[in-house]
Amino acid sequence: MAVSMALHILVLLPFVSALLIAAGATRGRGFHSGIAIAASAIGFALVLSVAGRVVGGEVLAVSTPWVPAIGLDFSLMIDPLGLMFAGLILGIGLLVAIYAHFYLAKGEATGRFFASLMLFQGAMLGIVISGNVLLLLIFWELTSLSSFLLIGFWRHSAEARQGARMALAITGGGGLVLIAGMLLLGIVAGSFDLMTILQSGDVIRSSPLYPVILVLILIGCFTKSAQFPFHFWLPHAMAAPTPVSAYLHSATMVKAGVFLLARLWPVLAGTDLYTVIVTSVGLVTMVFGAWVALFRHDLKGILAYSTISQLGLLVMLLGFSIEMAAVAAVLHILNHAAFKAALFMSAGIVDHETGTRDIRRLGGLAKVMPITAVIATIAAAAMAGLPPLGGFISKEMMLYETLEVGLFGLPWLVPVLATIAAMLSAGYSFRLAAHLFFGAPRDAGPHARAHDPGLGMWASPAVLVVIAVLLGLAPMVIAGPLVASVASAVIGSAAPPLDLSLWHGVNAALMMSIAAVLVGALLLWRHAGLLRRYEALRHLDAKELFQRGMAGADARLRKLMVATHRPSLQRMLFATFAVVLLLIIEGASAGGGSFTGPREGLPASPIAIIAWLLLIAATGAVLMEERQRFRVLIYISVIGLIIALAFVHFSAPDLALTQISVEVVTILLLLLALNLLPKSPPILSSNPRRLRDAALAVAGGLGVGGAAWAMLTRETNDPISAYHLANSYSGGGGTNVVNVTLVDFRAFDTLGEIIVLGIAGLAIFALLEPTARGVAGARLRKWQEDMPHSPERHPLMFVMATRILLPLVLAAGIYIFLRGHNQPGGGFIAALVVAIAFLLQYLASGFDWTDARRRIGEHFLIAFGVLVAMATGLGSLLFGANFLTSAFDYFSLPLIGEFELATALLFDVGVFAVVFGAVMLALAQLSHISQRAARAHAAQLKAEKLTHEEGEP
Amino acid sequence: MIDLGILGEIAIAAMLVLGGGFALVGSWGLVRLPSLMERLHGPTKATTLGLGGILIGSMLFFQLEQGTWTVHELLISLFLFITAPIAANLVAKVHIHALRARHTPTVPGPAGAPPPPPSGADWATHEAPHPGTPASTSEN
Amino acid sequence: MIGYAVTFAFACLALALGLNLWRLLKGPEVGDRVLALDTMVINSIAIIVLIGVATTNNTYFEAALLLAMVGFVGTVAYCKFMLRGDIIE
Amino acid sequence: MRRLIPHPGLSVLLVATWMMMLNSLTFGGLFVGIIIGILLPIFTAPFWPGRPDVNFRAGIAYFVLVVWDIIVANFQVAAIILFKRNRDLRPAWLVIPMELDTPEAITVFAGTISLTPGTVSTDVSACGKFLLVHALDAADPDAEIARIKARYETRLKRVFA
Amino acid sequence: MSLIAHLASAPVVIPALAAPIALLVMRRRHGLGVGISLASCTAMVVAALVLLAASADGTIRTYEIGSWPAPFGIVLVVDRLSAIMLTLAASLSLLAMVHGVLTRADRKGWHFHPLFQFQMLGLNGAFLTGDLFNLFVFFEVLLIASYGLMLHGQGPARLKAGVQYVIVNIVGSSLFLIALGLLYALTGTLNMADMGLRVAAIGPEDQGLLRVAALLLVSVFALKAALVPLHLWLPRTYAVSTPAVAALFALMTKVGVYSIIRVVPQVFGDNAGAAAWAPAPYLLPAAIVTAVIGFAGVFVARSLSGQAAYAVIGSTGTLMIAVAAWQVDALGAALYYLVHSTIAGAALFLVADVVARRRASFVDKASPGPLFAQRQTVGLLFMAAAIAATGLPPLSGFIGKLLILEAVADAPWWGWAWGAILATTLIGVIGFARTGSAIFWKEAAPTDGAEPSSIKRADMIAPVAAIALLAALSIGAGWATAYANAAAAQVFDPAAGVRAVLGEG
Amino acid sequence: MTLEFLVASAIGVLVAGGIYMALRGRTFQVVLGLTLFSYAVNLFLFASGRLTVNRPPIWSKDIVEYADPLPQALVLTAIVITFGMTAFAVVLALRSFLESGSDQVDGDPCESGLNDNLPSDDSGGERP
Ligand code: NA
Ligand code: NA
Repeated sequence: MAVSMALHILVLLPFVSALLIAAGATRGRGFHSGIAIAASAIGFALVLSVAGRVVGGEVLAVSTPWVPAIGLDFSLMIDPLGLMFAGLILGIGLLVAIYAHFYLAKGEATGRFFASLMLFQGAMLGIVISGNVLLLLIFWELTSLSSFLLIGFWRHSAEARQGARMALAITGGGGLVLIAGMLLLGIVAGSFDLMTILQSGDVIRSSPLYPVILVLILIGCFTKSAQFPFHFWLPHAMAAPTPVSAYLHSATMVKAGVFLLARLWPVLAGTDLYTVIVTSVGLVTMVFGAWVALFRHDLKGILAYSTISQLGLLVMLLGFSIEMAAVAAVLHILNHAAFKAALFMSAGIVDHETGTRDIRRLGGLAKVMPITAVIATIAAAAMAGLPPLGGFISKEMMLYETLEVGLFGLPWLVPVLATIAAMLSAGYSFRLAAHLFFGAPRDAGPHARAHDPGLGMWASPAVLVVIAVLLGLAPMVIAGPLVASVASAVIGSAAPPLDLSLWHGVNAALMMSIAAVLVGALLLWRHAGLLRRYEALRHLDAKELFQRGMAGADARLRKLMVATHRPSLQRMLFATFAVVLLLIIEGASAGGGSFTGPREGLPASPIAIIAWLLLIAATGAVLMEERQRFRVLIYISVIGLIIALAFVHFSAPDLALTQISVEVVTILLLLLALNLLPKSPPILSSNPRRLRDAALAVAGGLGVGGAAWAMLTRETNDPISAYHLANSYSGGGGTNVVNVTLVDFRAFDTLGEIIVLGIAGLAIFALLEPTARGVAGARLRKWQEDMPHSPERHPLMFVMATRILLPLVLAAGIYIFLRGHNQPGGGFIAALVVAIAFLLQYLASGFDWTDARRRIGEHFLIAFGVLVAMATGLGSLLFGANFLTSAFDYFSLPLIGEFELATALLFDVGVFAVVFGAVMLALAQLSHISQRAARAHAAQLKAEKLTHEEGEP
Repeated sequence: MIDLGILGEIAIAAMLVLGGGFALVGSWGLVRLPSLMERLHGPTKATTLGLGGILIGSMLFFQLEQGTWTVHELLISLFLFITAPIAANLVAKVHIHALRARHTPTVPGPAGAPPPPPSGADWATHEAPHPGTPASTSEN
Repeated sequence: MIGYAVTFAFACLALALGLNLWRLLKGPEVGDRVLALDTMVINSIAIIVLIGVATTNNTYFEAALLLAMVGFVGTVAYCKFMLRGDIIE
Repeated sequence: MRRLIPHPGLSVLLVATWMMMLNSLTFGGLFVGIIIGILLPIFTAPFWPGRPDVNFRAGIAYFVLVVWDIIVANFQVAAIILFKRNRDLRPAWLVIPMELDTPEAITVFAGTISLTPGTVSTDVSACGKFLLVHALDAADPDAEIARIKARYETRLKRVFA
Repeated sequence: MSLIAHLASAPVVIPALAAPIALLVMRRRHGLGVGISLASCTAMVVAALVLLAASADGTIRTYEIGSWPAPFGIVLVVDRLSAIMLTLAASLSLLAMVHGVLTRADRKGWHFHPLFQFQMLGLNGAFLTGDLFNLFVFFEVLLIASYGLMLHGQGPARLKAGVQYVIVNIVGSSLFLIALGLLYALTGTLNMADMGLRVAAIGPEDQGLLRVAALLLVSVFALKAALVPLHLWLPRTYAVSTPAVAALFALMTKVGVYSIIRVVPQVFGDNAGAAAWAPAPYLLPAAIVTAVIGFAGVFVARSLSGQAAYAVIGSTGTLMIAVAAWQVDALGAALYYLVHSTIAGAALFLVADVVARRRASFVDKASPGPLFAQRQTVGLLFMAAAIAATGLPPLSGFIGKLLILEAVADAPWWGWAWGAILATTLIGVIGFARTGSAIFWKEAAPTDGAEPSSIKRADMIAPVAAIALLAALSIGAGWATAYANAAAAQVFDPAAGVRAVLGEG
Repeated sequence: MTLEFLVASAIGVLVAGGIYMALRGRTFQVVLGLTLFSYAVNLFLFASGRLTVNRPPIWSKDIVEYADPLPQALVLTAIVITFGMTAFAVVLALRSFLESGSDQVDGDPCESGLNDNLPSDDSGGERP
């Protein structure tokens, strides 16, 4: 098989099988476990098939470019280190899958379980065979995510949910820190290719960023490998089903950190900083974990803390920056994987059979479950470092290496603490075996129906125990070449000569080992007393701390967020105005230049000054009487009128026309709305707030007014409108340049503008149509008129006047529409004028009367108008011109004379239709609701009157 | 350009002065007359004539000065003829309605409150017009 | 002479607007304010026409016409609001 | 014919209005104006139910009279505003009994009263038979009522025959 | 002129026709209207893809509306950046539309389809136009349509939030006009390319005014982009909107970001005197705070839609960190992440809806409720969406974040940026893990028994498709990042734009 | 006194009034504030073409100087759009009032999109 294919299959197989399992999630347990077992087996076989070549020194690699922009390649690489881990992941994965098949009850969501398990397997495999550190990061984060699912598998249990979240928070967070470290590493090395990085050790260690890189990467490793003080997630991950623990905490998840430390050993190790940090963290973790493990009662708790301790050991070894220590680490990785997986599985069996994992309730199980007892006892012995098991060899190597290392200038520190840790670990191992299987049963209950499980369940731990034994008895045969080649891969050069055996003669390490075992036995003997003393102490529970910290952070953050994110429009607007104001100030002061420009001003006539006074006074009146809403509307009308006059004065007749007509419609609209709103609401703002707002308002006014002044006193800068003036008549066929701009030069703007209006109409309709129902309907029904109204709906003179005004104003509308291209006017203004004519009818004769006499629906008008405008625009495509290109020509008819026809006029028809439709739709809907409100009110009064009369006699 | 005779010029100037004057008087009336009903007379009339004067002045001006007939001004007058009485009517209605409803700033002017019509019916502002009468423009 | 007349008329109208403003702010009745606004509109029509005369330009007449046509709609609406609350019923 | 030209007076007014807006006398303009004069009343006919019979000649005469009255009376009001002290004013409410019986006629009557200075039509009675008028300065209200009835209502009865 | 030459106008023409036609036919035949709407979205996707492919070689296509030459008329400009945005908008519209139709959300009120098409018109127009005032107009089109859509279905929460949303945006639009006025007054032009040329000639006495204009304009865009402290309008608005609409809204803040990317290098680039890169110093801190606030919101929000809304803010912050570097590779990273985060935000809103539809009165609140239909699948979907939103592997967010981290590494402030991006990722992860475990893992006895009857799986189509898009974006990241980088390079070469728009002369 | 000063100061006053009103607590006031603000904005945009008296941009063979037509066209568009927006805002304000019975612009402090209608000690629905 080609290497590339093998590698791709290797990494994809777990993912594909996860998908298959998920797809068949509703099928039986056998289906799920079958796929998982088969996939693991195939993967393991693949690893075995390449093992020879790899151990022989060949590095299998394949690379496909993925995201060249960041140097992320899909590179896979198997060297001895990767090989060993891949073998562990798949081999133990296989055993765990078999075990899990029997362990999980029939009713459990085995589909979900095995899918997650395979996902996790794939992610782990990805980590160990990635040839690109960015790719490695991807798999790294995937292990956090998939372990989240696995730990939280029993989701009904709060322990499981919290454990899963905590693991995710710590390992995921560590992963994020790792990202930073790895990115810096790659940037310094100039590549994210693993091989290149591994060869850039000198560059990296001499980089000023090295300490940063180191710390960041170490945090990533330490969190994953549950090193102190990030260890606390691991015991809580024990809420997972036991197969998960067996898998995650023996050979995989927690080993990822160790793997990465080993992987980057050639690059990062060897500096004092590295040695100090890694060694001390490992050492502390080792001692601490072992100490706590001694006093746990939950089987899995003991194993969890023992795992922490053993991982500390590994980390410490790697931290020594000594080649032989690295070799010891490699060997211990194998040992630990074997005995720890076996122990977890045994614990699972005990739990499964007795229904409890509390060691205080168990004991003497060897009689009822002999097979399990044998397996677990051997595994525990390996963990204790007893000969002739593999654990003894690696532990002794470890103790030997400690003698080489001085920490903080104290040569005795490491050996002494390491020996203490070894004593403690011997102690908890002994206790585990002894209290579980030997002595008298302490609690009859769990003991009653306990017996050995079927072969399916004990086979897996048995295989592991056999390996653990063989690793002690024939280490060189079983693991020699592998360890040697792995060690050289870790070290980055040829490994020192390897001599793995139980007996190295009498030396300090042997003495330390013996001491460890003896003290371990002593600890077992005096355990009860020690336990009492231990429990008398107050212990800082990291989980508690974490959760309290989390809850505190949550509460504080929440308070802060809720306080700052109150949905207050006043705040939103204040923030907006304030930001803009500050930016204006900054821009004006930082930009420099003059405030007043050189342009000569136009003298103001007395009437202009009076008009200005009117505007200022009306604005002031609006502010002074803001709560008198009706009056305020009148003042607003004055402002609108003055602005219309200003447009007339400043040569903008089209604008004046627009302003006048829009003003009227706006006032109608506001009056319609005001009728249903409270007319003079109570004061809401406090005086300081008013002052603050006023200050901001004044500043804003000064800012914008100042900008206007600066702008007005400057000369123009060759505006493009010169072209419009020059081409309006010749190119656009109209003399009213503003209108030609609207319907021709910038017809696209106008298209958008009418669409805005059309949408406004539609949206208003959508908003108001359901108003009669629901809460609003009820409120409308309850709506009370707040002043006595005149009973006369349709004043005679007014009604009669509108009858003649309608045709007259319509004629004016047609006139304004037709002349727009050449004189002030056009579709928009005409539409408003016509709309006003009809609105006048509504005002005078009421909604029903008028509406019954109208012929075209507003929705149709809006759609029609947009379509006409679009059709006009698209029509030009038929003539090979661009969208919205206009054409015009002059025609002559007898009697009538010469006249112009322009497509722009057709476009203006569209404008007319949309604007008319939208205005009518908006106002008709709004007036309709008032009418309905009034009717509902009348109906209610009538009903009340009826009940009143009924109550009378 | 047509030679502008002095008479024409005088006529134009007279109309403009007259118009301006009337507009001012109308607005002065708005300020100084004692109550809303009296004030209503000023603008509705004096101002219309004021505007009328200016309109005629303008028409003459464009005719004599520019040689172009403009009749737009007549159109403006036409609309004002229709709209001014309506506006006055409605403002007056608001007044008598407010008087009857005792809305606070509203007080009867020197003429007092309006007397009721001699027939049994009240004014339309206070009583909905009876169906079938010319005053009723019912919805159907 | 016409120039003086125009200036005089402008001055009158300016003064008139000022008087309207006074009534607008003073009230006291709502009707007074509406009336003041209505008068302002009419004076504004006169001003627009005068601007036309003063600048010898009749482009602005449409503005005056429009104001005459629709200006009173506001007045009417305000009155209807005071009379009936619901301006379109 | 009635459906084709529902309001002949309106049609004429529209054509005139159109020509005034065009501000020029061309055949083309007149042609369009006539089209508008015919089409718009048809289109807006639903909004003007009922068709008052109008004597146009009397109408024009009435119109001229009113315009004249407006001009003359404007001076009177101006004089009152400028020279009469508030305490000398004799404002009064006039309740005018009407013989007019179409809404169009009443409206024109009331409008005339408002346009001619010194008087403002304030309200119509609910029965449609009385007009409430406010007079700015009426020392003798009854005489004023009689004058108004004689001068305008009599003529209007002829217009809306 | 061949039809392909008119293609640049297709993204505006298609919805502008579809909307009124749908409006006309909807009244009688709802199904036909839906068909038109879906067809329009599909056609927009096709048109956008064609433009995307056509722009790949670096051609800048211009289209002079009305055949008036730039800068005098309005010109549409299709470069790689526009093509990316158009494609994103069209794809998202299809997702949102499909979801809206499948969940029958389109029937919960009036005029969903016309409003939706008009919304697309606004978006596409904004991405296409080369004219600053025209940009304003399309902003208004997309805003008013968004008001309508946001209020679709109504209810008190939507109405209250709607008032604030509408008013804040009206203020924003007014400020936009002030900025436009200043710029026209100073430069005499509205065409962006032309304006970019003309700012160079502005004299020293006018520099202050120019700088004011630049800052004002960008602050308006920042308001649309919801950069802190101009973000307050967003959370509630998005959280309460109809999910299909909210999914489309995920793009709305990106319009603000797009405008900043479009306008700053082109108009306020190197030769803009005192206005050169004027907003730059403020964008970075704002972006960092925005990212932090956004993900803090994700952390504390107690409903999926609330989290989604804050995630939109957070992602904008992350994105703007990259933009604020004003370098080609950072902008390339930003564009890739922009596409990703938009789809991810949409996916979150859609998943929130899928959840809410199944949990009766518990809706998408992060409180345990009774078991609900297809919990397993929905849970997976949520996890995928959360992974996408936080930027974890294997979805494209991770690549996007790696791109950003690497691109800003040589900026002096890289530490702040990295810290913010990585820390917010963690905060987001924890936040989503909490709500997810409460909703999908924890159970509570049903209290009101109002379990929605038979919810079909059809409503998962759109979110699944969104996730699939993200997976594709992840797998095709090589190609996508190359395109994004090329687009960024084009943005930083305004001269090429000027040549294309104003001709060689 | 120049017209430029009158216009600039009028813009300033309208802006100040608009901001102040927009910061009040009721929808109707806010809408009126926006109206004032948009008057100012329209004037501002118009002023970007500078002030020109008596030169309307109606093209004629023998006239050389005109007011700048472009800002006028822009303002026209802006007025229309503002009208649409204002209309919508007014209707929405009314609709919201009818639905909730309050015309306050500020939402309930409990609706910040954070959905804290759940007890605040419940960390994400999960209790230790
Ligand atoms: Na137009
Ligand atoms: Na054109």
